[in-house]
Amino acid sequence: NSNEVETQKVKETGVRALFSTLRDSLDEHYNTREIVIRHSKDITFQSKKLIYIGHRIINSSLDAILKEAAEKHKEIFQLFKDICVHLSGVNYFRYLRNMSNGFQEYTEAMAFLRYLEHGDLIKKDEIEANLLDESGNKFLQITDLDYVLGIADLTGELMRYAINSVGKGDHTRPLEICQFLRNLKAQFSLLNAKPNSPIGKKMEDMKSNLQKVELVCYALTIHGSEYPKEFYEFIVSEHSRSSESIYGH
Amino acid sequence: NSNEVETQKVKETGVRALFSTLRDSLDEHYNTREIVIRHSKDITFQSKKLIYIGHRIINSSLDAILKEAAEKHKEIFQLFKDICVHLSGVNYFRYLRNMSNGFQEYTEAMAFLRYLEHGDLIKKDEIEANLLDESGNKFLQITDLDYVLGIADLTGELMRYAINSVGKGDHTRPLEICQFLRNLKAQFSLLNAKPNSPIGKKMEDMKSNLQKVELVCYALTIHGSEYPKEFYEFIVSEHSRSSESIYGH
Amino acid sequence: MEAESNRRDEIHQLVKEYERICRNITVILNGVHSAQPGEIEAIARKALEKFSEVRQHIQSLAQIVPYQQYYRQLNLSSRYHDIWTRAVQTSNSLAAFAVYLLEERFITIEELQTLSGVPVNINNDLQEFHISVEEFLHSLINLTNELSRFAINSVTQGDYNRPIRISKFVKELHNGFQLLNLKNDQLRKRFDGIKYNIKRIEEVVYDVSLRKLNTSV
Amino acid sequence: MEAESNRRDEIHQLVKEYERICRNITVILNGVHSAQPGEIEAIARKALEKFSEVRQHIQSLAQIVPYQQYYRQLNLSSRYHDIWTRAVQTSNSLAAFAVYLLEERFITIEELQTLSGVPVNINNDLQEFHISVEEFLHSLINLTNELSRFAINSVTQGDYNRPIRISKFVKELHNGFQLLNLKNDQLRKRFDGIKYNIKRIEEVVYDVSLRKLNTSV
Amino acid sequence: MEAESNRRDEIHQLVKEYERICRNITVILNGVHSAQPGEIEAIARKALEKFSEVRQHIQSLAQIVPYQQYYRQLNLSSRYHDIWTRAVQTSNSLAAFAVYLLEERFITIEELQTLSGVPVNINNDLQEFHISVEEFLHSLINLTNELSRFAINSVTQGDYNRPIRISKFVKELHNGFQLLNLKNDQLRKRFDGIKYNIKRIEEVVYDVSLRKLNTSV
Amino acid sequence: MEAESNRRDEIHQLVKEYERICRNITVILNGVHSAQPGEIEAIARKALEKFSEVRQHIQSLAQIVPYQQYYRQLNLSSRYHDIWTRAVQTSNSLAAFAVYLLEERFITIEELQTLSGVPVNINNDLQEFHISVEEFLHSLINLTNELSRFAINSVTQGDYNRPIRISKFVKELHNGFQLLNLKNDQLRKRFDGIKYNIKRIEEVVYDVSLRKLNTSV
Amino acid sequence: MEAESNRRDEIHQLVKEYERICRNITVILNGVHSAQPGEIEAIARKALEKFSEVRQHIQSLAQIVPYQQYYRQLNLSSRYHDIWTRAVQTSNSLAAFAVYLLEERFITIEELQTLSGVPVNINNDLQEFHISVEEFLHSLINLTNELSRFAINSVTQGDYNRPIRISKFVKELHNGFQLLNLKNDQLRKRFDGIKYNIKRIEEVVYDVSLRKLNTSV
Amino acid sequence: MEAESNRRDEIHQLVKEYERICRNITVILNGVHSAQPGEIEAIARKALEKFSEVRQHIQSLAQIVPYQQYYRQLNLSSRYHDIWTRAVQTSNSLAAFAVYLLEERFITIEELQTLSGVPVNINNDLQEFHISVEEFLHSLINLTNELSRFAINSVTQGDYNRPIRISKFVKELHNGFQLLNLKNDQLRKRFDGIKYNIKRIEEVVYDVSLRKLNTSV
Ligand SMILES: [Mn+2]
Ligand SMILES: [Mn+2]
Repeated sequence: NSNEVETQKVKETGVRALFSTLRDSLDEHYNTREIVIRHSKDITFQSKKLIYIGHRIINSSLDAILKEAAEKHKEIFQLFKDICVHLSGVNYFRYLRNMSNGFQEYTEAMAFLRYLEHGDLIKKDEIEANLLDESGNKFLQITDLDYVLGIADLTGELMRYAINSVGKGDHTRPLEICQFLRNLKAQFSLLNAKPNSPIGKKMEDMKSNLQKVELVCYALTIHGSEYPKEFYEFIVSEHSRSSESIYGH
Repeated sequence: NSNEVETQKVKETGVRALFSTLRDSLDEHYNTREIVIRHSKDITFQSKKLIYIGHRIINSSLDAILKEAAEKHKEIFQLFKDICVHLSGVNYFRYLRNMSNGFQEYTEAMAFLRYLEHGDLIKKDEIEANLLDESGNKFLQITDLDYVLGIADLTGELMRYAINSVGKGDHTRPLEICQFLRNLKAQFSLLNAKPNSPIGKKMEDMKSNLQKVELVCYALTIHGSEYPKEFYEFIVSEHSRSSESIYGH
Repeated sequence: MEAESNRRDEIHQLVKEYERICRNITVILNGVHSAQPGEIEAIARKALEKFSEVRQHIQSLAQIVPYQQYYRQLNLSSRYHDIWTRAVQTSNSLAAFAVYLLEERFITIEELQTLSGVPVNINNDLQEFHISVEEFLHSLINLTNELSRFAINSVTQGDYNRPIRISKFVKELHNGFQLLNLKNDQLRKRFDGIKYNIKRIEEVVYDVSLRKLNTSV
Repeated sequence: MEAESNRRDEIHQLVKEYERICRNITVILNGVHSAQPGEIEAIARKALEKFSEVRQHIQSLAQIVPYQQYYRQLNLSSRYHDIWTRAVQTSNSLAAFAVYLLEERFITIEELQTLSGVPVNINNDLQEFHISVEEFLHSLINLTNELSRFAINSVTQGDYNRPIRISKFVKELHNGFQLLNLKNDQLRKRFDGIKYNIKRIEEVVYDVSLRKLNTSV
Repeated sequence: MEAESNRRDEIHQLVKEYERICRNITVILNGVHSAQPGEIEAIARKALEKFSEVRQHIQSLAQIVPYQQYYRQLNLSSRYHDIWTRAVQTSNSLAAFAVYLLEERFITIEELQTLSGVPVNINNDLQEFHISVEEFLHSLINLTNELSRFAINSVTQGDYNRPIRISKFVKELHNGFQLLNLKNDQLRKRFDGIKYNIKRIEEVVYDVSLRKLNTSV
Repeated sequence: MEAESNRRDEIHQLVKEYERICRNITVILNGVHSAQPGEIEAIARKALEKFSEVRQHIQSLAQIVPYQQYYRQLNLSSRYHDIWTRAVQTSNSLAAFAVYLLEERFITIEELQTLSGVPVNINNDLQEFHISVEEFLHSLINLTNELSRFAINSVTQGDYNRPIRISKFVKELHNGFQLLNLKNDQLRKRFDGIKYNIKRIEEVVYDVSLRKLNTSV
Repeated sequence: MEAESNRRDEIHQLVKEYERICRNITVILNGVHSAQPGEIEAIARKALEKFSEVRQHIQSLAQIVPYQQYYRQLNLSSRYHDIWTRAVQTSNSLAAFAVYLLEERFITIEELQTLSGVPVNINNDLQEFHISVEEFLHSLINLTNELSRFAINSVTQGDYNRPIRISKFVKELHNGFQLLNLKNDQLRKRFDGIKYNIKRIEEVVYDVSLRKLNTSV
Repeated sequence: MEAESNRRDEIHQLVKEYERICRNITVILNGVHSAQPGEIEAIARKALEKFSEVRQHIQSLAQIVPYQQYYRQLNLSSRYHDIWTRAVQTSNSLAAFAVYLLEERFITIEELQTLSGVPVNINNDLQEFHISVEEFLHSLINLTNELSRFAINSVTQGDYNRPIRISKFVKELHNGFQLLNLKNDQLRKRFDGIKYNIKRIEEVVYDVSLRKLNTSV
């Protein structure tokens, strides 16, 4: 209609037909890209929420958290299902770039929950196993790169977890996390990433996260040196109990 | 003396001896680099003068120019001779980076003079043939890269030469230069340089130099279309003669 | 990973060859800038013949790119597609220029497909190797660069009517672009280049008309 | 040109291998951060043994770099030397750290030459493959990074006296650097990093001394 | 926050439509560059008619921009206003060009307000959707670009007197700009463009006068 | 345009004066870090008295900022508001600290309004000069910095019970912040600073408790 | 520091006024491009009269710049001198153009000093406010721009002999510049602009000569 | 121009020597961080003696800098002054630290002038070589860095009372800075560093007081 009117203004040559065709093609492509970007943003946002849920481990039971996470995961699952029709065939790679952030944050979230539950590193196919259709087939794949970058970001969350643990008087958790991060860093270092590559840049963040956790462990040792550990833990838990009672949670 | 006094302040360990050695080594290296940079700057400066001499072709005879250029070349030759002791062996490549501008500008100058004399492209070994010691051996080599970059800059000088020729009413010179630049550009394009490489970047300049010469040829055609060429040349030479007479050159 | 790395090396090797052919065709077509009007057609034909080699290389390329992985991301900054897109744009531009020189009209999508040996992804549904719509548009923009240069050199060669025909042609192209809803920044940015080329060509037409050098307006 | 291109590929391949060995040694030496005081020596010895492989690779490298072309410029932004300098700095740092762990002293130039199998270019007169003075200095700066981390982790492992010894060592190193007339911006810039590391280590020593955790000051 | 995000999407959608209409009017007005002198008026009228659609879109836009949030900063790099300012400048330029073509005079602020359906913020006191003074000035600068092109093409079309009238008009515009205290900003930079256009138009007048092609100076 | 430029100069001048007064109050309040417990109240009172000058300057400022142009963008990188926001945050922080020192409770919005002489834009509906909610929140974050410092210095001054009261207070503040849906990056980032301050203050409380220096937990 | 800040504001204010006067003179002198030959003298006189205002402003400026601090660096990117150099160059150019129009000769340094009311720093020894030699040279370059435009417009106005006189004048200027050892990049770069202007004026001379429009070569 | 180039080389050479002397004094003063309380005075005296060499070098420098060209811009990015300002700041800091170590008070401007052999430009009226007020302020900020480090190392050396004295001293310095109207520049930015140093020193005092290690508060 309005497009038809306007195309009449173009002189009647092959150009008009040619460009009308090109316009429709371009519009469709832009539109699909837009949808993918939106879904990726939504998945990123919801995955961040999943991570927030995980961090409540400080004040909640693991069971309660996993239950809440499973609810939130349903929403994310639906987002993946909705977008996968636009990512079929050649379009998977064509629009993957626009989906990449979503995959990475999802990886980070799933890896964090896995660490809370089992204390180990989630594998890529274990993440993908959450993305099965009715017939039990994987409907989306995460690229190796997105998996690795997501795991690199996990170290930031573990650093935060270690610091929060200290606040609760938990001395062993930071040491565990410290060792886990050291192993993770060793594995990453064997990936042979160039310093300016995406992984290379993330490795700088990982290094700094590990150093922060090492500083936490150091501080625990230094402070723990002046009095018995049990006494310290008692004070801490007393203190948190009394401040909790004020706000009733 | 003063160094000895100061080193006593460092406690008597291996460190003192170690760092004294390192200091002397570093100082020597910095010093050599400084000398090479100075010579490269001087050679660049003198080569630019050689190019200025070449541009006087508009008002002078070729013979007079070549004679003056030969005088100037003696100075440049001496600079090359002076620096070559610092560029022997491994040091040739170690400090080449600091010498590179000098080699390029020298190439540009020699190539420009050659074009003025013979209207063709100078070869790399023809340039190096100017750098022979007493026993007739080449004492310095120009790298392929410096040669190619110097030649790329030549196109800028030829563009200027074409424009100056028009001012003198010379119609055939710009057309000759235009064809020479087209051939040069075709040869460069076969070098297969990446767009972001040094040569790739220079190719953009070459393109724009060619386009300027093409515009000169175009303008000559357009203006020449309104009156006979001979008449135009007469007016131009009259005009230049009258303005020359005022300033007596 | 090793298989992928080998495939990538192979693709790079093929694209290098492909670019070499493009440079050869470029050298042939550059001839028109110093050619007499009567020689243009022969140059265009010679260039079009060379497209059998282009076709052959694109098809070899198409065969080694794994099915549906045309846009596969190799790392954060490059995709398979990035390796050859420049070369594809170049050969499209050359094809469009050659067709223009021969018949002074736009290349059709069918012609481009025949010359390149691969389809244009008009319906966004092709799974195999293809020319994307963006690549096609980029090569039309490249074409206007070449035509503005050609308008100038035609005058030098004494062909005073050609710039007028080129001007009309490039304005049509420009009006066609106005039908598009451009979003992609790169494309939109380069689109401004068409306007600049139109102005340059109009100035040539002006110089010719002012002096009444052309045979009829 | 083809010969050069092949040689460059070969060098890249060797450097890749060389870096792999360095990463292996890094993983070994990283062990000290979670080791008991008594295990340090064994870790250092194990790392030093691995240097036979480093030596072997540097020497292979030295053989394919053409005579006197150590600094040969390959294109405007890189030289032969640029391909491996990072790896050489890394292996130098690892050697210096291992020697420190074993005997708590500086590596000598002779030791570094023995471990790496190539000479250090002290007199600026070496024509063959060598370690440059800048590379050696860069690795001493790297060493202070590693030592500041080690001071912190030693405390976590209950070794309260080590930070005090590290502090003294790094201060000596710093005074040594003051003898140099640094010009190269990169080196001068990184030199400020030593000061930062000294401060960090001094804070560790402070924490330990304040609580009288060390056995004797 | 979600409401804001939706509103922004809606604004983007409307601006897209608005830009499409501007492109339509551009295609119509581009016709003057290859039109006979007698056809100009009809083209201008046709373009002005299209402004009913412009008006309609700007007004829809004005309704969804929240009251007083015209310049509200959405994030570090963009404001509501940034989404549509380019389109507003374009449609202003088109209006000014159409009015010029019809009556060879400046568009008045009242006319611009009528054609666009929103007020110009002359007194810096408008709270609702408006055209800013800067936007108005930018479109006058755009107009001189278009006129320098039109002067050239008029000669091509054999209308030798028009460049003389355009020259006078653009000089008046330039003198008007001299009354403003422009800060060292985007506007001042573009203002230099007017000078360039004046020189270009003067050269056209020169070419015509020299050859005595015009009917009277 | 000229009027605007003059106004901006005037605003800069006033803000400069305003900042000078803030620095005076800072010097006064800094006194608490080396004061005996009994001197705190007098210091707080003296600081609060100085707020008559703050009030006077903010109000002068409020009078020259044109109505409804509080957030007016002056050029690409700055707005009227940017000129004084830093000073406003500083004086808010000082007010909140003084009130805390006097009565160990939060400053109320009413008190802040009285001390500053301008309203806080709680309902997002103020057209005139105001303190924004973000500015208020920033100053509460600044307050925790000051309090963590104060907790440490109280111990130095032998007041072992104060850190416990500060700890309780800052935790309440933290819990308050958790009720907000922070989006603004700057605010969220600085919010992490509160956590750090809480941790630091808690450590002080532990240190004191463990040594049984306080009179009752 | 406060005094300095106030002084800078005052200088900015004065320069703004100064620029306004320059724009007024520009509008007057622009008149010559569309004037009849007989009107030129009157325009030049009118422009020169306006220089009493220029003089007055430069002298006010000279009085507030502190003694010997003409080139004082205010911060990393600007100096006192940078605030007004553009305006000084503009008014110098206008003076040179007006003098040329009146008597077809160069402005002398004495005339410029009289018109501007401040000395030119010929011997590099002035401590007080002055016009630098570079500023004087820049305005001569600006003059050639104006003259190349004037040559073209003279033909439009039917004054066919003027371009020949202008050509001679500009060539003298060019020869004068060749006596200088220019090093300053900015000046040297702009010097190339003279060459372009000479070429353009020569073309006008040719155009006129070829058509025998001039009364005598 | 050649003369200028030679002079610049000479200046660079002198500054190099000057920096070497500064590094020597740095090595001497660094000794205090691992010295016994009783050794401090001797170290300070030894450092102050070395200032005869500093004086000698600054004066040589002062002699070759041409009169009134102290801030002369040499090219776009550097001025004479930029060559030595870093060294001057360093030697000022060293002087201030040495005087503090000896008498635990601020260096006076007279002392600095005596030690350096050149005047401080207090009244902004010096034409000859001088230390600028900004340079003096920078070195006081550097001093606080050194003192925060010294506070920590004093505890390590068992001198528990010194941090308390340092804390008082640095707070006085901080209050002094509050009297200045710092522009938003390098100095203001670094000023925040003082606050950080105060906090760090207060924490040291806290650690010592908490454990009642000091002899009296
Ligand atoms: Mn994260
Ligand atoms: Mn050149």
